[in-house]
Amino acid sequence: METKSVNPSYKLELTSSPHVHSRWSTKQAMWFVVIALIPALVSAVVFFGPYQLLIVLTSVVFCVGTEFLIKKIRKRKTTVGDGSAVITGLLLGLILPPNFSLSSTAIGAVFSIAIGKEVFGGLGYNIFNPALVGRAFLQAAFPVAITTWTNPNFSVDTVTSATPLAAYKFDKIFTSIQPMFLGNIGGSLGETSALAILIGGIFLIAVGVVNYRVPLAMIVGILIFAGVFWMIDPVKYPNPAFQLLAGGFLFGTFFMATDWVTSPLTSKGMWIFGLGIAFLVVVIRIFGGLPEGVMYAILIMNSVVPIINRYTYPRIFGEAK
Amino acid sequence: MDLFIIFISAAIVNNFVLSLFLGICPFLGVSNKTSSALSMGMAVTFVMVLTAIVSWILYFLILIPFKLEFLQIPSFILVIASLVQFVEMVIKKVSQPLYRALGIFLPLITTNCAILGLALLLSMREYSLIQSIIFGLGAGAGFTLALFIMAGIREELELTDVPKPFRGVPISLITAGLLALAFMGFAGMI
Amino acid sequence: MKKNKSLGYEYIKGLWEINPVFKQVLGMCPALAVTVSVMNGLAMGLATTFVLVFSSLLISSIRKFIPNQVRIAAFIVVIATFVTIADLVMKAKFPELSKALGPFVPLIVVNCLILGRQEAFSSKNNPLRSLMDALGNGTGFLIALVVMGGIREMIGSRTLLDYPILPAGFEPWLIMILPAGAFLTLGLLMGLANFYVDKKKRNQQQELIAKYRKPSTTLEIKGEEA
Amino acid sequence: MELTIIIAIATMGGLGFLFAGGLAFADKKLRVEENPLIGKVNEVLPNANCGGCGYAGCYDFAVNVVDGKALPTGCPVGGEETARNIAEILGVETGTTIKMVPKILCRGGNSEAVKKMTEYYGPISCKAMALVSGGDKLCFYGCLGGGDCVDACPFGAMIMNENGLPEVMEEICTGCGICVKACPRNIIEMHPVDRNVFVFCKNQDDPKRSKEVCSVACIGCGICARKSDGGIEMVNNLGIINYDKLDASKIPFEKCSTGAIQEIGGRDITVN
Amino acid sequence: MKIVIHMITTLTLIGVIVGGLLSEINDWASPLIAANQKAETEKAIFLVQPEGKSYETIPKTGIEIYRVYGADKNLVGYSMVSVGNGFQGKVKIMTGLSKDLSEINIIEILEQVETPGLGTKITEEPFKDQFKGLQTTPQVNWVKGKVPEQPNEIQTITGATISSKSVVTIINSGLAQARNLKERGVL
Amino acid sequence: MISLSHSKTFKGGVHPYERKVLTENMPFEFMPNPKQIIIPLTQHLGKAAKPIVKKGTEVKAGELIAEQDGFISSPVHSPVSGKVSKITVGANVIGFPKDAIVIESNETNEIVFMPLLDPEKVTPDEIRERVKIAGIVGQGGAAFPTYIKLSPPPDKKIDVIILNGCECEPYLTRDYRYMIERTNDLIAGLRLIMKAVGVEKGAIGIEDNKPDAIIKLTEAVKDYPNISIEVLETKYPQGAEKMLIKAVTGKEVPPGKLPFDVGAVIQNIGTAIAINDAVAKGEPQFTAALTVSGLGINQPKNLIVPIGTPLSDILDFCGGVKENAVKVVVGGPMMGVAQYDFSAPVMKATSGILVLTDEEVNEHEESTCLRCGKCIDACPLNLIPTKLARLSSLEKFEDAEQLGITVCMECGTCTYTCPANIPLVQWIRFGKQRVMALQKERQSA
Repeated sequence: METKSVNPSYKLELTSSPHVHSRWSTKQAMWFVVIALIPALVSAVVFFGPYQLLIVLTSVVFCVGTEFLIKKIRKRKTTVGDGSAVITGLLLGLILPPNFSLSSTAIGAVFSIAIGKEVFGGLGYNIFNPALVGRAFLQAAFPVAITTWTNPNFSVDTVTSATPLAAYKFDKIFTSIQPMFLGNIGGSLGETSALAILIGGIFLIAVGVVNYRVPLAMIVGILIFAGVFWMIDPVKYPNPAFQLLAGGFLFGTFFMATDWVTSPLTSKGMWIFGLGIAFLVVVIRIFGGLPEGVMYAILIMNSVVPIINRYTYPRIFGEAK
Repeated sequence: MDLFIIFISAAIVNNFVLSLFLGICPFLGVSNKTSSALSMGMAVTFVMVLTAIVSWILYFLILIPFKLEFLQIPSFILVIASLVQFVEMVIKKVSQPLYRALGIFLPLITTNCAILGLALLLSMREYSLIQSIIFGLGAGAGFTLALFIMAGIREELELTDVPKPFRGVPISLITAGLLALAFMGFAGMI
Repeated sequence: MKKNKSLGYEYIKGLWEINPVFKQVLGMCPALAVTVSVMNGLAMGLATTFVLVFSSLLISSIRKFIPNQVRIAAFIVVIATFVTIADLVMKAKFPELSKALGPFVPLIVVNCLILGRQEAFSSKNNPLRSLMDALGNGTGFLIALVVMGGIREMIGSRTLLDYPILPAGFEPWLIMILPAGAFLTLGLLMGLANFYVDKKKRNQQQELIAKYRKPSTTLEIKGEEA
Repeated sequence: MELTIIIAIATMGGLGFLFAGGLAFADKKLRVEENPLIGKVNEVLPNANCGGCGYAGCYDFAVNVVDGKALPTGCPVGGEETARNIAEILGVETGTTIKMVPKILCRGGNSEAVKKMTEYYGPISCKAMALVSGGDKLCFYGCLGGGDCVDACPFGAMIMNENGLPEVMEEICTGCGICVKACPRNIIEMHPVDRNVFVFCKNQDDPKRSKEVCSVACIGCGICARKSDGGIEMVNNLGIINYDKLDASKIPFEKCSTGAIQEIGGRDITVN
Repeated sequence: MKIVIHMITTLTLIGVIVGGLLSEINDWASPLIAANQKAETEKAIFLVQPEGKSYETIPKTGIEIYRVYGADKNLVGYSMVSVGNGFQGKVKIMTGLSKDLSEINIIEILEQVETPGLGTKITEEPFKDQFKGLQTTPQVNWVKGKVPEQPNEIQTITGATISSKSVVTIINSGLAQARNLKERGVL
Repeated sequence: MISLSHSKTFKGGVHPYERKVLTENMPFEFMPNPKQIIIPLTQHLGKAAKPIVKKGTEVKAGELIAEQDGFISSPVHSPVSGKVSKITVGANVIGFPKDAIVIESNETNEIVFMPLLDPEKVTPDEIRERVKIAGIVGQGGAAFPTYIKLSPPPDKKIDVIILNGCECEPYLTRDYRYMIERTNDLIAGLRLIMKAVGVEKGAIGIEDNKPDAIIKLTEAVKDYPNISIEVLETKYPQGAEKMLIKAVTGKEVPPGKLPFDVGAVIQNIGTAIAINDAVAKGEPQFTAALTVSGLGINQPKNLIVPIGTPLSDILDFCGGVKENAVKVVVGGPMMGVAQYDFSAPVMKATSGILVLTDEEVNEHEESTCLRCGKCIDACPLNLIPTKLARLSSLEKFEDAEQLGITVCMECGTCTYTCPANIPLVQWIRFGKQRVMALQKERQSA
């Protein structure tokens, strides 16, 4: 057949429909998250000194290195470019205590990527949030080092160096709200400044990387659950605002629980997920042996995500309600 | 309150599977479908409660008065085995659908160390009959919970690209490890 | 089925080829629970081997007299007896170990490894073969437990058989002696074992391919060879 | 102490008695008829009832294997040997005792089949390629070259060769037939291992088009059918062999212009 | 029917043999086990009362408490077992008390299931030694992160605050019971 | 006068780059008859038509050359006058070769019309009969024989006829041009359909990105109070049957059911015009109106061509393909079929030919699913595309069936929106095929 109209110098493509695609790409979303983490990183340096950059750097380098190495061993295409390992490294670094030892950081980073992610098949297949897996591993392996806190640079209190939650748990001391909002308190590198986290978090929601449902559910949840206890006994139990700002809750809210891979797919599921985390956080903080429970709460809810998904599939169009 | 603590302790804090390592075989085996995990969990819980009652009676009303503590293991296992067999027969007679849902898991339960572990623990801890029942219920609930979560994850893992040497049992073990890590959050809650 | 195997093989196969823990995935509970140290692993392995060997011996001797329907019940009772003996002996002679192993000595009864070997082997083979098989499987189990215990003790407590072997500068990973560490260690070990086996298999496969592969251009297949 | 012994004996004896009685009762009342294959498969299983396969015990696994719901390789305890035994039991199911092996009935590899003027982009998998206008090759009946069968083989008995066609290593093959199901073009068929005459093509196009799409296609000329005394029939421009009537000596292999029909292990016909 | 009889006899026979066999072995083992247990308790009693040479069980107390006598049969103090909840489960402590219950001699952790490497530090010397000669009035107290100043204070273990606190709580509750018994004149 | 806010719509969907501007303002052009016409016997859903001509038969334009064969089938007419040169297997725009009649056209171009019917006096039965013998099939893409849609089962009460003027596929402007250029024929066609089905109410759904058409149609239906113009939000796939019904009537068509079941009949704009032509002008369906567009073609156009015209002729007529073209698609960019053989002919339901460049395709590298949930948010049918695709690719058909894979209409929304660029639709299509085969097997068993 005569087809002068079709250029014969190269082969046209034969693909399945649809033939056009949106501009969104995984890579782009990943780098947005990296950008959103910058305020938290800055707050870490401001409050705890420049050494903290080394911790984060170590974490990032080892995360990326591990990912690269494992893909090499598995003879798969390297996926370092998509930025996910960088994010894991950043997140892990930012939830470690200030002046944490670099060698332990490296161990945690390797564990995060190797066991938290790659052993499940790599990006997109992991069940648990890799950074939290790394943190939980470090918590279990080096429980003393990881609960040794340093005072922030502008601290008025020179004696105690505990986090507000530990101060509450063991000594029944409440920290006031204002330093907690700015970040002038003891705690993990990136977790102390609510302000910096909010800037990053709102940016993520604004550009559409993060769905608002999970953060909203978590915040609403903690206010409700903490509020109930607070109303029962305001002396014994901390108020909701304290619960919201203390520890890693906000950081977990915006950067950990919203991780695409390990959070539910469906909107109903996202609400259940967020509320579940908030509930577990309150329960662990109040009844548990540990002062902080955000990490465990998110990990536990991560583990039930498949089940949440399963039972919250949306009603298929046209099916009886 | 005491009973509540026994229940929570057995179900979550000192979960049979994740911190006491009892019932690992069925945990690894029957956790590949949520439906069968739930059925298995229910069957185990049922048998656990029955075992708690029967072994309590056997231990505290027969073995101890007659100073036969040394017969604990063989008599417990025989009782459990016949109990399971009996339950299987009853279910089969009473309801075929129930048998298809629960009954087929019963042969597995005989060799499930969680059941015998339960019987041994309750005699060791000298629980009362009521406490034993609650303990059995809690242990069963904890087992079901772990199995159900694991099944959910494994259904998901079916769809993933786990490195070949890690497929199957190794990845299940690693997942269980991470699950145990996550459940450490409940430590100290008793 | 395969009666032509030598007695030595019946022993050797248990060590690696059908290693109870790594290959058959049996007896996981004790493998995870008691392996916080080499000593515990050793004790548990020995106790299990003891029960396995004697029950295999006994069951293969009386296998002809047991009706099929009560086979399993009879096996369990026999096993339970030997477990009780082991338990009593341990309590009487090694109270410390017995305490460390807790309820896991009685739980040998429900170790599927033991019942599994009876079903799969002893009830079909003569006592001598069964003995070798049981010894092999017991040793394989023992090896697995000691390896697990060794790794966990070394990294988790910096010691081996209570002697510090890693430098004091090494901060022990407490996770290794926690439940989570047990799962992770076993999972990783099994993964590595599979990796090694896969590699070996791949090489064999390559050889097979090289051996049986026909020249692709002519597609001449000699079907009669098989 | 005397008393203790007596009570001990009585207790254990009693328990044994009760248990045996119950079992005997169950055995009498609740026996069910079953597929004999299930028993056979159950016999080669380790019977540890560990649940490692994900089914409720070995017997349940056997039931599911026979039903085709579980793979023969599903038993982690038994390992490869058990898998082989099961596969062999299932293979025998078809009634013959001769080993069955899969035959790839297409020889249109990269160098024989004519390619389309477009290039397929998308998942490299036969089942996905078949949906997008049938992949890269012009022939709508031949091998797609995506290697689904190779991936499906649980025993590693298949490989893709340099020409983009799968090959079966019959010595490793267990005859489980999984590859047959994996092929969306149905070009893989199970045949007894001693069968050696095949039409290596499934193309049903008219002669002109078949010539256009592939240099080794059966063009439907019918020469073989006319000489074969009913051993070969022409259906939709394609020679179909009726193995009951086939007499290989009557087939004029050298007359087949594309070499689509061949006797393997016999004359070596190389087609350019 | 024959098979049924066969089944029943086989299993009954096995049961009978097993029963007999086990009771024989038990005859041999049970005294040894009892002796082991006794030795263990004795060891602990004297461990917390180093001067003790003999002891006697005090009946009808509701708790496990022993009078310990010295070389010349004089009362040197009490050895008390108290049980309570730790971080993860039961903790069982043997406490050596002075005659007037005002001072702790030595403590020994008999049983515990605390977090290995962390909570288990309560069984280690640095922690236990803090209790040597500790005043019990008004009760034992703990401080966190600083050196104890009062004679009735001990310092908690870093990272295992709850386990440390539990030990103190358990000892205090034991003490309270012991004091109560003393008042009633049972001791 | 016409408010474009408060546009009706459905949940989900996407907004692909439209690029309708390329051809929006180009009136239909008639393309001269090509030398050779290839008429596939399967131009519609259902059984192939049975040829009634042989090699060498002389035919005139409008003459029946293949008759309906079976209930779901449709006759085929020759679009040109000429001589049948062969009946053969030929390439096809739907991707797989089908039987076709090849006609060498001559210069005479004689047309045989059917007897005219008076639109005002014609009876419903007469309309249906005419639609049937004129070989009219749905223009929406699936090409379902129209006469069947006009004969709903008697137990189903039909409330409304909806004309689908959404044209939600990017690039395509055929329906838009129809609405602008043949407004009155369109309304007449709609009234004929209403008459045939016996329905009082008619509606025309139009996306709010076509204000000209909305104004023009509103003007035209002034005299018919029973016909309403429904302005809908511009969103893909607004023109899908189920979505359109949801947007216009608020009713949801249950899975496995047809629009009949919720009292609606949907017809395409082109179909309405074809019905009008068949009744009022006596013209069987032998031409196709289509949009030739895309950044890869030199002269984008709206064309009216005889069915059976090879793609290559059309591409040549539009000035040929540019150097940077990467694929040629027949249909819209979301649901169309990529072509591998340009001798494939235009069919009755062909709505467009697109020549796409890399810039438009915007394909990036495939990566693994991150479960971001964008496909779920976008899926108009509330399915879980990522899971369905994964299940299909791993051949877990039973699970996929449970999750409703057969409900999927392959609109392509999920693949379009996927940041990981996973070919979701392709996998789902595979799974759907297998699941349907399984269901059939089960039914027969």
